Amino acid sequence: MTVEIRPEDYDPWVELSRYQARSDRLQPGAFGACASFVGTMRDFSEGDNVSSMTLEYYPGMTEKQLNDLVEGAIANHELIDALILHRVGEVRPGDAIVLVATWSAHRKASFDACRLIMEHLKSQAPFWKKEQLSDSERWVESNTSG
Amino acid sequence: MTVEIRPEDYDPWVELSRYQARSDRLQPGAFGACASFVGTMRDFSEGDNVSSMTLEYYPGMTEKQLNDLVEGAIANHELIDALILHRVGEVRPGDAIVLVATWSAHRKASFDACRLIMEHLKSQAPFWKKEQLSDSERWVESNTSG
Amino acid sequence: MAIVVKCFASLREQLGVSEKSLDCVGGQTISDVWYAITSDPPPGNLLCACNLEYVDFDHLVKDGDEVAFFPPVTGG
Amino acid sequence: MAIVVKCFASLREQLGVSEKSLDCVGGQTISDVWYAITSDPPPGNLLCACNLEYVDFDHLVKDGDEVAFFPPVTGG
Repeated sequence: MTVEIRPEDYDPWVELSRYQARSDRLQPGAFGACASFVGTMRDFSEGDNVSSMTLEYYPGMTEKQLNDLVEGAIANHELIDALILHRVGEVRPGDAIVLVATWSAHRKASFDACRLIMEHLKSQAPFWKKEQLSDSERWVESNTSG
Repeated sequence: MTVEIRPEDYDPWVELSRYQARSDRLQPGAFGACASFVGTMRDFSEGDNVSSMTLEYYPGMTEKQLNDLVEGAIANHELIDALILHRVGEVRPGDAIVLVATWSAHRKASFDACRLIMEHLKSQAPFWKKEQLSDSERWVESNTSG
Repeated sequence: MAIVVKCFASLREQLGVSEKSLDCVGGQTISDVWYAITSDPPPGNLLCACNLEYVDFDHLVKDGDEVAFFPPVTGG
Repeated sequence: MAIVVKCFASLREQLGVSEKSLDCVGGQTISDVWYAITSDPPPGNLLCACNLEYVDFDHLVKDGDEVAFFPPVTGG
């Protein structure tokens, strides 16, 4: 399992593919299901065009919360492996923000765990978004419900 | 939206990345969420080692059922786009069998639709698996519940 | 005209029928089509399609229809 | 020894506090730490952490603890 905070833009599918190829837990034939979720920055929020966004986090606590999340998911869902990658810093529309991927023998565990990790990440992991509009900026006040 | 039956091995992440880059519906900034699922062949089934598998389908009906599934999901879940890619023919352990991906503005729609498409695909799309064991072969009789 | 009947997977192997053309005599149901290809009773989990859509055993077929019989699907 | 206090996001901007060291006098709660950095009442949706774990406002702090205050999280 891996949790990473990434200050640069990344291609989620390249990361997923690389992770699956190099993880000791993910030998070909050993898993049957991989569910994943990618959250991407939109250029539109609450009726306004958004030109860019700054993602702040709490170094130390964010990693700890995400690690606890992944460990809990692996313990409770018969997961074989899990990956969380989360962007921080200056983000542009179209950039990937979060990647969550879960591997299991059968599909139920990976589907359940991927969604649960995302919901918990959204409500518990200390990240904060500040949107830059054309002539102002604002903190996003809360996440949409899942 | 795209539905494809593929007789050769494919890399699901490369396919996903390519599809997202070329779909007119998926301009950067226009979507915020992508849920995906990849089903992969395992080397183990019901207590036996499986060396390979043959995936049979019903040309014409399979494509129609998958298209209906995707159209229903787009109509009912505020999806922006969806992709189904399904392998047929001779499959080896570690090969991707099915890729389902769904794109939406917010995560709920893509999560819901991706899982629903997979459940319906498993119960309705006319595909059949025959497993090759070390010294025999057998038809898979039913899918595990989701 | 005629009805085309297709069988798939284990059913294709058991019946020895992959594709077969039947005369259409009018008023036939899917059940009649089944018994035109075999005298075996249909398996309890048999699935039937007509023109690429799932149908019941009492569905009426007509000239030019494509009828298919197959076991539970196991894709994905 | 002392307690380190950190504030994040909109709260960091509002209070003008990013990181601050406070003397530890013993028997302090998270609430006491809050009022040591501002006289403003805490926002209703304030989140508090102690040593990287979420805690309530009546949690007791001790020498060397890292306390953090922040608004609702909006990652993902």
